[in-house]
Amino acid sequence: MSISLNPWVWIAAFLTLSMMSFLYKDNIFYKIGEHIYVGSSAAFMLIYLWYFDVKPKLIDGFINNTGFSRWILIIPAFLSLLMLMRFVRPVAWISRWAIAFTVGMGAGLGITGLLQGFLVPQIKATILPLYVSGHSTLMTIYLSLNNILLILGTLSAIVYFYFSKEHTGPVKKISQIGITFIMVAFGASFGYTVMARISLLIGRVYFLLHNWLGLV
Amino acid sequence: MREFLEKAGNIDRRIIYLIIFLAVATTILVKARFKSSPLPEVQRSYKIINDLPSGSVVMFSIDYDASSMPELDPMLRAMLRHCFKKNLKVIMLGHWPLGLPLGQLALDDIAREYHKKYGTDYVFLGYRPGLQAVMLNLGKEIRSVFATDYKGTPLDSLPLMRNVHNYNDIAILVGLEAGSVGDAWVQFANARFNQKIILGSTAVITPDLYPYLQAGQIVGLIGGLRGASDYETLVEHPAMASLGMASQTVVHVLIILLILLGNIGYFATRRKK
Amino acid sequence: MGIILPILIFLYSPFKGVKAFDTPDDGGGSITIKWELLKEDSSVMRYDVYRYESLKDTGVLIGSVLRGSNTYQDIGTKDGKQYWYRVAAIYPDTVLFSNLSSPAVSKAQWFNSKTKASLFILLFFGIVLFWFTEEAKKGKRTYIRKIAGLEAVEEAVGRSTELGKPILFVPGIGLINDITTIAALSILKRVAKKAAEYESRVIVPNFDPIVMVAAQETVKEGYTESGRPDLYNENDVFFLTSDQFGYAAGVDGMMMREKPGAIFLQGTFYAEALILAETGHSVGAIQISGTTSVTQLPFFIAATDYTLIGEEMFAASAYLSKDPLMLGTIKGEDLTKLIFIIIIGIGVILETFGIHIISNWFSIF
Amino acid sequence: MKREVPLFITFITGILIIIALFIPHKPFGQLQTTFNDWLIIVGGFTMILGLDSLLLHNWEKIKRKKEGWLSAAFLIASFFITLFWGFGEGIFFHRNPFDASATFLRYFYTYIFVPLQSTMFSLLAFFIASAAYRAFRAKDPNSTLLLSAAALVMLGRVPGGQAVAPWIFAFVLLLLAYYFFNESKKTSGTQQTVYIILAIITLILIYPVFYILLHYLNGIADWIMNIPQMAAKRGIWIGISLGGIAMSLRIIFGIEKTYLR
Repeated sequence: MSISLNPWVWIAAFLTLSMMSFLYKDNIFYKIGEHIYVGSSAAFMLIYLWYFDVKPKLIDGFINNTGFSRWILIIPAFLSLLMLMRFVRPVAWISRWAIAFTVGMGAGLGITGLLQGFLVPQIKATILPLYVSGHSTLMTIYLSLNNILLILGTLSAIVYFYFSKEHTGPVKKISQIGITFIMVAFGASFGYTVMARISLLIGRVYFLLHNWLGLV
Repeated sequence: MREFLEKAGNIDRRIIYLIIFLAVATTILVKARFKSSPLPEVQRSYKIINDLPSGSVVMFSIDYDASSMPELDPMLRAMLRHCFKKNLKVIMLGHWPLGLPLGQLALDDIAREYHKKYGTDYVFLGYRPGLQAVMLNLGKEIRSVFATDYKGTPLDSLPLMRNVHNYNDIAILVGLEAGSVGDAWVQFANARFNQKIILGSTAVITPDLYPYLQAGQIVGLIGGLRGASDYETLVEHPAMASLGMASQTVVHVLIILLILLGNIGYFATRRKK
Repeated sequence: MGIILPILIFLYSPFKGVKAFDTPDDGGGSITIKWELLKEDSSVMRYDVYRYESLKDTGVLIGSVLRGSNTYQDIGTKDGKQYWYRVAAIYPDTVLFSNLSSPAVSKAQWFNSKTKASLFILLFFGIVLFWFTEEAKKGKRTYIRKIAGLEAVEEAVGRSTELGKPILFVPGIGLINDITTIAALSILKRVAKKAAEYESRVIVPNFDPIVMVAAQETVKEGYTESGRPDLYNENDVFFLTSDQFGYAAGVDGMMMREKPGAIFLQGTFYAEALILAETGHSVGAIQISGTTSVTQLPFFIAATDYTLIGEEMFAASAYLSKDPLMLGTIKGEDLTKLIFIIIIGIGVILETFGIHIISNWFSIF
Repeated sequence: MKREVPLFITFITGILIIIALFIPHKPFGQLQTTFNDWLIIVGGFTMILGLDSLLLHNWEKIKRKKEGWLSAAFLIASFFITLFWGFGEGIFFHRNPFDASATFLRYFYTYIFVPLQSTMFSLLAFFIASAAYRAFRAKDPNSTLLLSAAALVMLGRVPGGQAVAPWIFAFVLLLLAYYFFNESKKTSGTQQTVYIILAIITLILIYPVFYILLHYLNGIADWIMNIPQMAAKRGIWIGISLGGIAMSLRIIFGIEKTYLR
């Protein structure tokens, strides 16, 4: 292989190196790359939102639906209009109505999502037997110990988040166990993520050495 | 000695960046590789494609985008290489519109490498919205969803497509998956039309796909960068994934050594205080 | 396909036990079909499900499932109408038909029984919160333990001012309907208030336009409450881009050029969390982070000076405002936690003795 | 009006969403999807507010020739080029810019957007290394556990990790023994004895640790992820759920209204 003759590959390589140069220090190349990125990505998101969200849901929805499901689309259109009222100083406050709708959605979904998606399943998953019999005595001890650790870790971590009581005496002891579990968890998930992050760098370096310079 | 130890706890971050960059770049440049025997499910996938009679049609589905590229792009390239080497015909489509150009790039690259001709040896169909409809219609007549290829050429003007109508004419379907499209392929193409499927997937979703392999609903599974590197080994063309696996190990060990160095420095300075 | 042939085959068929019933806990328009798996399920390719609108009907293929599954949901039924079903096991070379199910009628339910645990928790929690806010109104004071990350807000703002540097507040990439973002805004208000007292500048780059609007109002309010509305500059609270890494690139550039003395990373963050936190550290700023994105917490813990972990962020608005009503809700949360610990404890003991009442009760399936 | 109506809208929307969870019957059952569609539509339009801010902010810089005006010009130029390229493809060539044949997707997205995005994403590889180096110090028992867990999981994930890990951990134990031994020389009496015993124990531990890691490293890494890691995460999640529900209730009932001021 030899060096690429495709001008687009050269542009991509220039942008890649510009963004990486940031690691050394802020410089003119990073500034160029950064501003191209911010500007073009803002436009890209606008185009994307139009073609994948607004057009199919509002415009196509209005054209293709009939009756109730057609006319109900007036409400989101109206809310969108309210949002844009922010440009009209005297009535800018009316945009809060639309904001209020989104916040209400968020709060409602916050409750339903957290209840049904996290709280209830997590509690159920923690209600485990303390004794599990395995193929051998050693296995029984291992499995039972795992369950005990899971329960202890979960409950002590909950105690760590106890706010309205001073952490002294037994509460302090338990919350310290909680902190220990939390620290192990953070270390483990940090270590677990490293591989995925290195993969990304490998991808970029390979692009530079292979697609652009043709060295490998 | 003392001075060195103190410095060990206080390395400039730029030196760390340089070390990491050099580690990745040199392992790729010197083509360092660690021997490991390919996973059985990857070997099986390889064998199935390898045993196809020449001229059979393999369909690739690009169901990922740029963020899963480091894992799935090398997989795609290794498999395309295998297909072209064995003189198989390739049709490419996809269900993630933003990922398709990446698939097409790989297809064009590898086809050029093997001097394959567009229309006779490979065809790029592109994307059509409506995942279910596309999959089900491929069971009857591909022309009902893809009347033309991505450039607008009618399918019948492409020699390769003249005899391709539905799943019966496709020997193997290869789905490269970063999300849930793979489940739909199994659900529709395999269950409804008994299509043979090989799935390649990111490390994150691979565990979810194992049950399909065990139940025989897919015939092969290639998971993550490891799977890709195994496939590269099998086609005897080590590329990004094989080199990547070596870099992974080197960088992981380097980070551990850096942590160790940092702690040695930390204890050395702490004792002085 | 006529009905005679299937019936003939059925007489000799081992494929029985097909039942059809209204899908429970739904909004109507759906019937569930269930059958007993065939013994030789592993050699079946798939099961096809046929629907009959009357006994004389020839049946319509409505869908199929993979082998190993024994249920199918027909989601195209009309409520109040009778339907019959038959399942066909498809083998590579033959087809095996089941019995015809007894008629089923779909209807909508008024309560989703899968949510009973949620409903109970919500009602209980609501009553507890109500109780404690009422107590608070009567003037009962609530103790709240120190949260290091929030105590440090003042220190960070003060130190930044001493150095003559601006303060950077990054509200993350959550939208306004993300409650974590709203929690972040209440921290922003505190920061703005302190900054106004010290006559410092607060810069807020945004990912979501509505969050930007809310942040503008929040900062203005903070400055006004400190009596310095004149210091507020709307241009300091602005929008960057809604692309995750474009935003990270922009904020990184800002950190390098403005060299803030204090950086707040508060809100919902994904992979960009560490990019921001490491860059912030490299410019020597004091950093206070906080998020409910559990996967990003390890990186904040590693790279920033103080971190608000999960729930601590939600407690922040009560903690900072010292509003008795809000503090009351914190107390309610704690009581509920205690109850949960007790329920889990009892559940664990029962479970050990093979009694599954409590764990079954928390089933959502 | 300016305050009450929004609070009322928030209240009604929130309550309806909650009701929709419990009542599948019409008209409540579909509310969540309907509202979600509306939210997406409104969200699309609000982008205009953001762009107004972004463009004005940078236009000001150019007009006043403020520091960084040239970068601001780059930003505005690339914004409009992208915008015209994307929408232009739709308007003048009547094809979706996200079509496989569209130049927008084939050139702008593939050679400009993807390199920028994935390079920015790949910087994480550097930052994760520098953060680990700086922050993982064995200052106290908890931070020692944190860094050991990280090291074990990291090595347990890569091929060859199982072969390297025993040597690294043996080396650490050796260093530790040396450290204890060195400390013992500076002290006397019982303290000295304790240090010497510690040094001996550490030395003895080298063999079993070496053996266990050589054979079971992958299993240990999985165990850390599945048991202690999972336990702590559950605890954190239960806390977040409760805090989040309380926060949402405060918003719905108008106790928390920072966002409206």
